[in-house]
Amino acid sequence: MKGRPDLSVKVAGVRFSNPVLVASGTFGYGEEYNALIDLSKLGGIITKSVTLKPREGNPPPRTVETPAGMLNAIGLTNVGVDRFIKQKLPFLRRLNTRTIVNVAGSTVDDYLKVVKRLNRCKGIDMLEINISCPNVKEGGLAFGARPESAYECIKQIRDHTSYPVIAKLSPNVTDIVQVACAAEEAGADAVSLINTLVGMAIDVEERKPVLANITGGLSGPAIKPVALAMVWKVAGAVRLPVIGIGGIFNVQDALEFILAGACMIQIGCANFVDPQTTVKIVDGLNRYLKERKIKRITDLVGGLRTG
Amino acid sequence: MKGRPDLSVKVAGVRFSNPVLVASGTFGYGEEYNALIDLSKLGGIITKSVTLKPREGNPPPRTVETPAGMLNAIGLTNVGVDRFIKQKLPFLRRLNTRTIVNVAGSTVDDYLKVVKRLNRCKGIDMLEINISCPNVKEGGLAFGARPESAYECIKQIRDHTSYPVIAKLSPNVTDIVQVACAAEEAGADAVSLINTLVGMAIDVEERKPVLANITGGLSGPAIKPVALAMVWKVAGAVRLPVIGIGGIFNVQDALEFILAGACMIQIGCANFVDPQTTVKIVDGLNRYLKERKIKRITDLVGGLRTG
Amino acid sequence: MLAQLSCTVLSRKELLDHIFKLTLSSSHISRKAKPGNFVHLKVNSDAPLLRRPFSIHSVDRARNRFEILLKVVGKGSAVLSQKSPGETLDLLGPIGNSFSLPPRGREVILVAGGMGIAPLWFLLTRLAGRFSPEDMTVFMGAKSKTELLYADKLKGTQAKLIVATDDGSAGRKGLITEVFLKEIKKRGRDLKKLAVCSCGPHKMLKSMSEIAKSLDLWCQISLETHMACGVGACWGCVVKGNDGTYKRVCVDGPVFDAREVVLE
Amino acid sequence: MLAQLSCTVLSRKELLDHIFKLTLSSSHISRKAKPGNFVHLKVNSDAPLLRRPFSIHSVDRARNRFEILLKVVGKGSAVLSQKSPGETLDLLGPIGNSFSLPPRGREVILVAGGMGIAPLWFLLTRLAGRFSPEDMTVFMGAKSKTELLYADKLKGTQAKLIVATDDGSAGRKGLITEVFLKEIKKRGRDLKKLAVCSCGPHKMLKSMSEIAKSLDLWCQISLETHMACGVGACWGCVVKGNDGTYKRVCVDGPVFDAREVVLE
Ligand SMILES: Cc1cc2nc3c(=O)[nH]c(=O)nc-3n(C[C@H](O)[C@H](O)[C@H](O)COP(=O)(O)OP(=O)(O)OC[C@H]3O[C@@H](n4cnc5c(N)ncnc54)[C@H](O)[C@@H]3O)c2cc1C
Ligand SMILES: Cc1cc2nc3c(=O)[nH]c(=O)nc-3n(C[C@H](O)[C@H](O)[C@H](O)COP(=O)(O)OP(=O)(O)OC[C@H]3O[C@@H](n4cnc5c(N)ncnc54)[C@H](O)[C@@H]3O)c2cc1C
Ligand SMILES: Cc1cc2nc3c(=O)[nH]c(=O)nc-3n(C[C@H](O)[C@H](O)[C@H](O)COP(=O)(O)O)c2cc1C
Ligand SMILES: Cc1cc2nc3c(=O)[nH]c(=O)nc-3n(C[C@H](O)[C@H](O)[C@H](O)COP(=O)(O)O)c2cc1C
Ligand code: FES
Ligand code: FES
Repeated sequence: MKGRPDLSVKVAGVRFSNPVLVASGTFGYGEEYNALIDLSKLGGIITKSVTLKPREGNPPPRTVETPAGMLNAIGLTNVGVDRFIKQKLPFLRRLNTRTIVNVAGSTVDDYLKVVKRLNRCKGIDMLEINISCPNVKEGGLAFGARPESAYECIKQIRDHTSYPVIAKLSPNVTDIVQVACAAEEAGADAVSLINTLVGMAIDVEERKPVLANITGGLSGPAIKPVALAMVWKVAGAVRLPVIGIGGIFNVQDALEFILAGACMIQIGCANFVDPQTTVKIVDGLNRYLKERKIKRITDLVGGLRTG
Repeated sequence: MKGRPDLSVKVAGVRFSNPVLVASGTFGYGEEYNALIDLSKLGGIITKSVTLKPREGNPPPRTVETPAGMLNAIGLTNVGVDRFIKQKLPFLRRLNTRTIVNVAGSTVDDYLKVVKRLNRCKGIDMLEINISCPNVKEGGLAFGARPESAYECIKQIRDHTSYPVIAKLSPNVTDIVQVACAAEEAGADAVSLINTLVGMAIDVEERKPVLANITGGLSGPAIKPVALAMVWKVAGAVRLPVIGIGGIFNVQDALEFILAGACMIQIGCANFVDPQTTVKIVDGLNRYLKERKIKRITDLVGGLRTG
Repeated sequence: MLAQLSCTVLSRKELLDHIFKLTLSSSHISRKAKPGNFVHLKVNSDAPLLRRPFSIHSVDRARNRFEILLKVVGKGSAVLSQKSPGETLDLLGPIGNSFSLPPRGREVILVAGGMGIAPLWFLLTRLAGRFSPEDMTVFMGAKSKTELLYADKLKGTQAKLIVATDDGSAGRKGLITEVFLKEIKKRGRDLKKLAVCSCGPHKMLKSMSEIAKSLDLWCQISLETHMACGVGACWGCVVKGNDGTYKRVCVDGPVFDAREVVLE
Repeated sequence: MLAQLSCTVLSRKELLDHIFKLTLSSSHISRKAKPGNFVHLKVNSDAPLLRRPFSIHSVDRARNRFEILLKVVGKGSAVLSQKSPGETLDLLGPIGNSFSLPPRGREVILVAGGMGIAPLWFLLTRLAGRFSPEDMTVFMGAKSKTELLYADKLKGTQAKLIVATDDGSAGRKGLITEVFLKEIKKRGRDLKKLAVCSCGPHKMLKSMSEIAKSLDLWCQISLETHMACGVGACWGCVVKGNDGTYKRVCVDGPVFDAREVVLE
């Protein structure tokens, strides 16, 4: 095959140079990794969740390692939307990559206030609505846990912004397909999944939970099978673009999600283990397509054979 | 401290010499491990799920390893209740350990028929009702997914047997506490959790799901944090004894569950990795109690300090 | 019979690129093992978690040792291949059924694909006393010359040896099953006089099974599947029987009558 | 400054039971590192997954190398302690702020608990030109004599050395913080003339922080927490400031004014 394979994807009218995004909360506001990788190689950066007011977050310890994964209970530490716009967005705007702002709140009104302030900004390509943070009441899990409330939250946001809206779904539900469908009906332009699974670790010597918050959110390779099953189910049930998240550490993992139906993927805690993960996956996808003479990455999306 | 610590626990009037059980489906009918460990050292054996009719199960491949875990889609392969009673129960009866028969079905009537046949047997100490198998329609997840149906299933069984009844709960739900409470109201004597999480793996070369069943149930260390969080939540919400399951591989893991509120624990796929796991955990619990001069294991149950 | 053992690695030899022979010390295995049995090895690292099954390749009762052949195909085999002399391996074994001895008077044919030689070599050593070399033929297939195992050793046994490689770089060119089929057809003999034992990659055994069914051959094949428990408890390793029931490869096999299983 | 590097292990030495010194090759680290900085090491095995932070213990610019001290406390440190010369380690670094140089004219006191000597030794070498040995005191604490690190090396520096062990098996008996407190009180000097830098276990630094607050000491402490990213992105490693805000130990620290953090 001549030339490079086409890794670009278009979601809700926005063109991404490749399908590799970084997951909210694992990449700060981009600048933290600027010294380590060429950020322009990313399909896009999803910011740490932004809330209306600045948040200090939960008391420490906030993280603990578990088998093939980690628990976090950061508690949506962030500078708040105003300082985000002033201090963080300018850096992101200068990058030659897409910027997706992740928004969290404890009431629909909170979300709307954040969204309205973001509406006035330049340099934002999309919003990702976090209705799935398990670690704080304000993280929206209240919304993400039920189709009705997910609908309500997304619908309101949809009505108040012209940004494309991604609904970020929680895996801690009986039927994620229902929530995904609710988001679709509410006018979301895409769904991303999964956020972390609720988990816990105990310090047996101290007889105390390791995390000050008692429970936290599980991420990493441990959750990959769960994420993959959910992505596959949701991709089969909604017409929206599906963005896969959960334990993606290498190109093999990325391909699993793409075959299962994800048109884009997000890299979360793999960034911590190897900051090059995203770049290696982009390279790996290029190589995979080239070797197999596949012209476009989009030709692979949902290409799982289950017959 | 003089003498050995007391590892015995009493659940629903049944005394177990120690809190270490083997999880359904991972230990056959006991005899498979007879050459490898002294079965009388176990607190009890939980059988592979028994259904009304014999079941061949799902086509292979049925298992695949994942990071710190495995997926299985066995599909409740079992000899059916009649052959179970004739061919498998006599062996279990001869053992100097407790026998808990795990029952699965696709309709309440199925469950009842199995239970009624078991009612006539000797050598059964308890029933564990599988309303949580994610791999077959007949595995009861239909019941375990909603509090109402869980209630209905357990209530019917409760009304038709005098065996103590353990309801085995699914983690694939929005709020496992609600299901646990429903089981409690329905008259269950205990709840056990968790069954496996729904997961999936994809063979990227073949572009096919690795499992013929497409999805399977995730078990192993990967799910331990999820299981622990659920055990802790349920133990705080019901008055029933809680039996902890999920990724328990060593005494440390066992203690985490006990501190979180589990009065007994089940060892699942750890048996595959090291058939000695159960025995080592019993020894380890003895040692732990002795070293810390704790007289009874029951003194540790729920001993987590969260203040 | 089945036991959990801690066996010391006595030696480790790289036979070919990525193919190793480990010699392990165990009086139990060396005395109890029969051709076709396997051991279920703990990898003894965090990943992979599950044990890995390997055929018993030879036993030395006098010196309380046995051997396995190990091809590196993934993480588990890679870690195991790096075990050095003095280290111990936790294993379950011997597990499974074994090859039935071919009835006397038959011509014995062993068909090995790649690592399939591992259990067949053990079988061959056991058959040596019972059958004269002229009544034994070994078909040995490999992808190419560089992956051809044991050709020299097999010559030493005086059994007739027919080699085939996919690329023709050694012996005849083609799949070993095709060569085997051509050969037995060519001879035009009464196929009822043959006793075939085979082991190799899944695709090859599928062909063998089809050949055995179509010609109604006395043919035993030793299967490979993913295994969890390895002791018959989990029902994860099954193969479909032609009666529609599933059989556990670990304890109902790994050796099956090629006519009685349905391979996909 | 921050870079991802692949560094070769040049040597590995067991200093005490479970305590190792690794010498790594890196011109970048040796040139850029300041006392207090750390490197975030990939364990390079499946478990643990996350990197592990280790203080830069000394640098040798001329030879493009640096050292870390490593105590085996769990799986990550155990794996890292077994890296042999020739192997490479993937690391991020140098990370974090560094000890501020004490103002001239002060008496410098370093208070090390166990592995706390790791960054303090680096600091000491940098202070040596700036402060005369008689103006420097090192308090070195350990559980017992067998865990006492660097006593000889410290003597060689001519700085005043005060050793304490919990069990009294070497130096004074008691916690190093108690000995430190007694000592500075005893001297009755103007505490404003002191400049204290400390590193050690969490409990010890908590005491140091309390002492510093109650006496309003110029006191810097280098903290340890669990870290995920190590580069300021995840906010997992925080410590509470006395203004009620959380600071990231990895990039806002690891060195903090002992009066300005709240340790639990
Ligand atoms: C009864 C029995 C006897 C065996 N004897 C030998 C032997 O003597 N020598 C030898 O080298 N190997 C033997 N094998 C195969 C060996 O068990 C596998 O190669 C090994 O488990 C692979 O583990 P891994 O972690 O290296 O690879 P994995 O990472 O688990 O797998 C690597 C690749 O191989 C495939 N694979 C893994 N295991 C199997 C399997 N059992 N069947 C088919 N595909 C598989 C995977 O799907 C993957 O594509 C035997 C298997 C069985 C069941
Ligand atoms: C900035 C910084 C500099 C450090 N410098 C050094 C150094 O120079 N030499 C050295 O030996 N160690 C140093 N450490 C500590 C070192 O990072 C940990 O000992 C190591 O990460 C433990 O990993 P593990 O996998 O071996 O243990 P784990 O299995 O992760 O933990 C073992 C035990 O230690 C506890 N633990 C682990 N990490 C920490 C921590 N950071 N703080 C408190 N308790 C912990 C765990 O809770 C557990 O009880 C430093 C830490 C930080 C944050
Ligand atoms: C430390 C940490 C912080 C996170 N913070 C957020 C957040 O602020 N908002 C959000 O939507 N998701 C957050 N997540 C979830 C991730 O975006 C992602 O959904 C999850 O980690 C699963 O992906 P992974 O397994 O690749 O890490 C966080 C995850 C981690 C590990
Ligand atoms: C191979 C396999 C088969 C199983 N079969 C059953 C079953 O028949 N009935 C049931 O209730 N649970 C079954 N389970 C679930 C286990 O009992 C247990 O709940 C689960 O594996 C989690 O525990 P673990 O992580 O310790 O394995 C099975 C699990 C495995 C791995
Ligand atoms: S591997 Fe468990 S039954 Fe065969
Ligand atoms: S470890 Fe991630 S912010 Fe410090």
